Amino acid sequence: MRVLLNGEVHEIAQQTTVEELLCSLHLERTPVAVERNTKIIPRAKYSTAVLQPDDEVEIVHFVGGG
Amino acid sequence: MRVLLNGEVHEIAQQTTVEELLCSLHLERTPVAVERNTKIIPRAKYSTAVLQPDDEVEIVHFVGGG
Amino acid sequence: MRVLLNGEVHEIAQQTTVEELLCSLHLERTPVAVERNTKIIPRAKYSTAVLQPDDEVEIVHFVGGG
Amino acid sequence: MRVLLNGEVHEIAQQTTVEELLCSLHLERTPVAVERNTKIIPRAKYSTAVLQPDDEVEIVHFVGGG
Amino acid sequence: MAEISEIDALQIGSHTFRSRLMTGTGKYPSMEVARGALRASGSEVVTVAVRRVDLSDSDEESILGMLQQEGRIILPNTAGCYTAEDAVRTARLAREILDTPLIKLEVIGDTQTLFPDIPATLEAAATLVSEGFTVLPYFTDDPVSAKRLEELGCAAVMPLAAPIGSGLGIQNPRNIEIIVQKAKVPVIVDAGVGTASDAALAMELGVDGVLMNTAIAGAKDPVRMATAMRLAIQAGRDAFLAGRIPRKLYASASSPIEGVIGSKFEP
Amino acid sequence: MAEISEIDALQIGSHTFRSRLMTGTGKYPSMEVARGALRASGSEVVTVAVRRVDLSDSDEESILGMLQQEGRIILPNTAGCYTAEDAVRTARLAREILDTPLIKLEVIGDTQTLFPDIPATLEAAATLVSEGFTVLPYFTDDPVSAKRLEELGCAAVMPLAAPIGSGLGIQNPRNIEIIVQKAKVPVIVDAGVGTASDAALAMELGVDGVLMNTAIAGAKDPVRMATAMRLAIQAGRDAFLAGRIPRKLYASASSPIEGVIGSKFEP
Amino acid sequence: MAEISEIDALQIGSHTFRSRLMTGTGKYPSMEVARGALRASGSEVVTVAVRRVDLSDSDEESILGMLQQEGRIILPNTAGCYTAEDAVRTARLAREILDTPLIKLEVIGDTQTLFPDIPATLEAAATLVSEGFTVLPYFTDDPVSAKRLEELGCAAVMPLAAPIGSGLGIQNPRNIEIIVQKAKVPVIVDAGVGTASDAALAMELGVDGVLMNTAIAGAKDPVRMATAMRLAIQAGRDAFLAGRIPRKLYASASSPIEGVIGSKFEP
Amino acid sequence: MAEISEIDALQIGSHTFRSRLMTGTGKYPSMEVARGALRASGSEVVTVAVRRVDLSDSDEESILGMLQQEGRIILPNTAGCYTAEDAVRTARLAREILDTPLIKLEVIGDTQTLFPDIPATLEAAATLVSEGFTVLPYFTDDPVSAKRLEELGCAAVMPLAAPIGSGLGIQNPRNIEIIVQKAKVPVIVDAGVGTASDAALAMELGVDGVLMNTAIAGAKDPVRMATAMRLAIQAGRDAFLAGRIPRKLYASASSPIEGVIGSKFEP
Repeated sequence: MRVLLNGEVHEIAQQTTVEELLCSLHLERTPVAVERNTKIIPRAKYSTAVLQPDDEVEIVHFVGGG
Repeated sequence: MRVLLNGEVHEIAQQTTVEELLCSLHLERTPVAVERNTKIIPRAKYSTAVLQPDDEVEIVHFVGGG
Repeated sequence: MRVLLNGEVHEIAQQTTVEELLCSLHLERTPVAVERNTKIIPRAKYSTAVLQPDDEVEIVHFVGGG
Repeated sequence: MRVLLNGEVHEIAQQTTVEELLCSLHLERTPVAVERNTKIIPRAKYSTAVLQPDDEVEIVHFVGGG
Repeated sequence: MAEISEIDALQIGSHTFRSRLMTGTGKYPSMEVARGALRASGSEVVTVAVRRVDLSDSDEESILGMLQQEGRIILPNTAGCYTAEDAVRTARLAREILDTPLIKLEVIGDTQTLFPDIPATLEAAATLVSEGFTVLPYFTDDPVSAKRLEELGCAAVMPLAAPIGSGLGIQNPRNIEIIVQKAKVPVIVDAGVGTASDAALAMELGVDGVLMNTAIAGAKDPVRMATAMRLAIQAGRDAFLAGRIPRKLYASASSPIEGVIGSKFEP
Repeated sequence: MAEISEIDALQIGSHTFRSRLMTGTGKYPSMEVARGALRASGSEVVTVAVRRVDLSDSDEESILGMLQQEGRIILPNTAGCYTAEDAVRTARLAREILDTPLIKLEVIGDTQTLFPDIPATLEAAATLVSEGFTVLPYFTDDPVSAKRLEELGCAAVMPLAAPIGSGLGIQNPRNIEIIVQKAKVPVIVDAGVGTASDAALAMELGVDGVLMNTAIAGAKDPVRMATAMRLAIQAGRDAFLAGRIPRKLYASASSPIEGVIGSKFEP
Repeated sequence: MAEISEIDALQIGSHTFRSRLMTGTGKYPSMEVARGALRASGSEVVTVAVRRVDLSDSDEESILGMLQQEGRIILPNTAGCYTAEDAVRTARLAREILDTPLIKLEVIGDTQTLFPDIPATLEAAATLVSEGFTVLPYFTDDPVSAKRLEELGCAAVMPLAAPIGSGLGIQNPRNIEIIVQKAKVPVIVDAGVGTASDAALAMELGVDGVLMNTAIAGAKDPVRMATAMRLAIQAGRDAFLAGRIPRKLYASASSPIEGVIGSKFEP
Repeated sequence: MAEISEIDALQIGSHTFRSRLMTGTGKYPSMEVARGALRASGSEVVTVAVRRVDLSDSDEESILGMLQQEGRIILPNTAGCYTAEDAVRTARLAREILDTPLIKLEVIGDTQTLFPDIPATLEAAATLVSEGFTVLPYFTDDPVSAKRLEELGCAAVMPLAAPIGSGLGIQNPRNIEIIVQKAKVPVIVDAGVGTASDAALAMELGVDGVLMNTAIAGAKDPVRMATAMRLAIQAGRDAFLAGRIPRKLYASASSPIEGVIGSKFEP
């Protein structure tokens, strides 16, 4: 199924959880935050939150800025 | 009856029109604008607009300012 | 004979007066001032002042400036 | 005899040396410089320099300044 | 002598002006001084405040009468209003008095600085534009607010130079410059000018006009200061149009370098 | 309209001037532009340099002729001189050409800044005064030198605003202010003005006049800039005489605080 | 030598800081230079932006890791947001990453000036305060907006000195001064500082701190400039607390006037 | 932490200094405050005046003793002298007291401004150099005089920032900049600094040091102000060496423009 991940279309398996997505991106240990359809998914729900087709997912972190 | 005229309590006759009020104040030929209860009373209605008890009336004109 | 005129060597006839020099330069009617060996030659003496070999002559006028 | 000392008239004994003057002023150990009639008297000559009547003597030191 | 600047007109709403100086009418020692200063200033647009008629004094001199005698365009203002609602009410009353769509919008945010309340100014501007007013809003020197006011349909934008009546002159010329560069409507500096060079400097930044009151009315000689301001506005405008020389750290001789006496011939 | 400022004359030596703007004649693109700018400036005193006649070009246009046609007072200068001796020689030559005692004294100390050589300027001034010249010396903005030049008998003192031709404007207004406060002869700012507001500001500091060249001649439109400068000088003078309002950190309302609609009666 | 200023702490929200210099982390040529500059600056509060993870580059160096190694307080910001909604979303994401209530709120109104959108900033500030954030809002130097942000519950207010990255320094010191006089929360100048004297001047106006990024990161030698800024902030703070001498037009001798040689006795 | 600036030494005559702050010793409320401020300032070169011993008070506290205890280099000055002759006499006396060739030369031209007499300063400088003094002359900010003093053999040149004791700060930064660009000897700003940012600004213009007295001694808390000045001088020097960012009218984002949430993929 398709999701919009950080503004780009990605193909992922049905029933993928946020945790699985982060693992597949090697981000499981990186300090990030995840938003689905403009709502934050708290860290505690990564293992249970299942992505749906056409979800708009944002995965963000801190970068240098002023 | 009592009305609030430019912030002060005035005693006027029942059924006083705006025109009559202006005449009594010698303002019939002065360029002013009149507001009753925050609504403007157009010049054309001065002769027909009858004041009610406790009306809040503002009579304003131009003064020097910057 | 040679004179230094406005910083350049000029060949002129012996016994040339300032007046003759100015005429030869078509400056007889131009408002100028003349200096010989750092001393001013007044206008009244143009006809009698005879130039000598190696005189340093300056002929100046007004130009635009600030 | 009279000398002018730092702008003021002082009465001192004939044949007074600079050294004696400084001692009498309790300045023998203070870092000062001495000028007589606008000429400096070097430290080495304090014991031999004899003041004359009407000498103008300046005794200066360092003070706070900017 | 004919002023070159007289053919360079300012357009605001449906009005065309030769003078780029707008003046206030407050704080004058007398009506006659106000009239003299007005004449000396050459100002065509004159702002007035809306206030309650003083019912205890029926012989109040009429500023409006004087201004109409002098043939000036009246620009009512909403000075003294601290909310969008009061400013809108005041603007409507002003229109009722004179049947003019012109309004200088002020929504004040603070009694000590008399700086504007930006969100309330935007709100009132939107309402007044929708009601057909020709809105000239007073605001800070913020380029973003300038653009918002323009987008809302204001006929001009009026950034302040400094606090009203402070006489400090242009405190942030670069902000004014940025506002000018980005604006599609006239930019009128409003408030804070103290003396003639301040007015000239404002015009040199490219603004379309300057509105002032205290600088003239509060001067020791208001009529003479009005003359000064008229001249300064024209001077600044002409200098802006004439294109000034660039600034340089070092000198550049204005007299020729060659031909000085005593110099030797160098072939 | 009659200018109030027209009755406020400037006295230098035996001359009386209505205009407080003095102009140079260098760097103009053509004689006609120079003439147009001169007319627009209203300048009565015009400075010229003394240079060798170009013997290879007998058709040189005569600046002197144009200035005399226009009826201006000629103020010869010693621009380009680097020693007191050269400046004195040049002054004498200038007097010989025109039989005028007026001389703008410049003794330059450095080719890059064109700042004056102060001791040489003092020396030349002393000599020229003793020879009967009416000396107007160009110098830095140093109050002590100003006083020395005045004591030597100079007819006016001419502090620079900034390097000649730099267009930087008044770099040190406080020095100019001090010079004005202590001077008994006219103070003319000479050099460094860039635009109209600079000229107005100089006048507001209380100086008696401003002399400029590059700011006008080097502008994109010299004639218009000359108009701007004429107006700015008058504006600054009028503002100085009118007495500006004091500067304040906070605001002061120009419209009445009382009588705003909606306010309640407070007995 | 022990710094006198080390006992003069800055309190923001629940945090207490010895350093009054806050720094950004953008635009450094390398992580190592960023680290060196951070150490040299002595900054305890460091701001970072929130951006999408670059999914094509899993080896991105982690700014967060470096900052945590260095033991700094992280101040996430909402740079790049143009609406209140985006800013609020970004703030929530930042809190989710680090579990910190601190947020430097920026709602930008224009891409060229990067000046804030004032109404949107006020709206976002209200929302974030209600959600328990410790809000430090970036805004213009407008005293009225400063007061509104304070009333909304912001932990500090952060007026700009000049456009972000412009290096122009304090464009309107009087507005900053007014904000300081009226504020009950800390005032941190944010954006526009160019060099050390700008930072010192800001502190002398009485602000509680300065936040900067480009002035350090963009210098030829960022580490040395970070040292300069650390010293300048302390210098400005100490000068503010020490109470400067008043400004005077004329001189006042620093050496005694009496006792000069050669002077005569005057009874 | 080690200061980067500590390895950047100042050479004057045969002396090498780590500190670029020179201080005066006048106007302190007490010797103990003077000592505390001296320590806080880190100043290595300290100037003192030459005055008559007060013959009526044999218990005068000795400033020299304190300075020698603190291990400072003494720089005698000729403050209070109004002629070249008096300045030369005073310099010789100073050398006699301490056997030091160092002399801060002041020849004052005016009691109100305390500005120097330029010709007399040049004359005295020539004499003192010929007698083997290491001459540091106080003068105006005139680039031509600076060059003359250097050519006469002065070990440094000391332009004023503003009148002595005025606290006005650098009145003409461009003149100072020009002096620095053209000088081959150290340039020390002397007089007129008011607060820390003034000192930092001077150093950022590239001068080699700053000498001050009243700014410290006259502050409400002289010791704290001395600390501020020490830090400011270092800050300004480091900023100068670090190479500041250029000034720009518009903004330049310090956070990345890309990767903001919500933005769409644009192929």
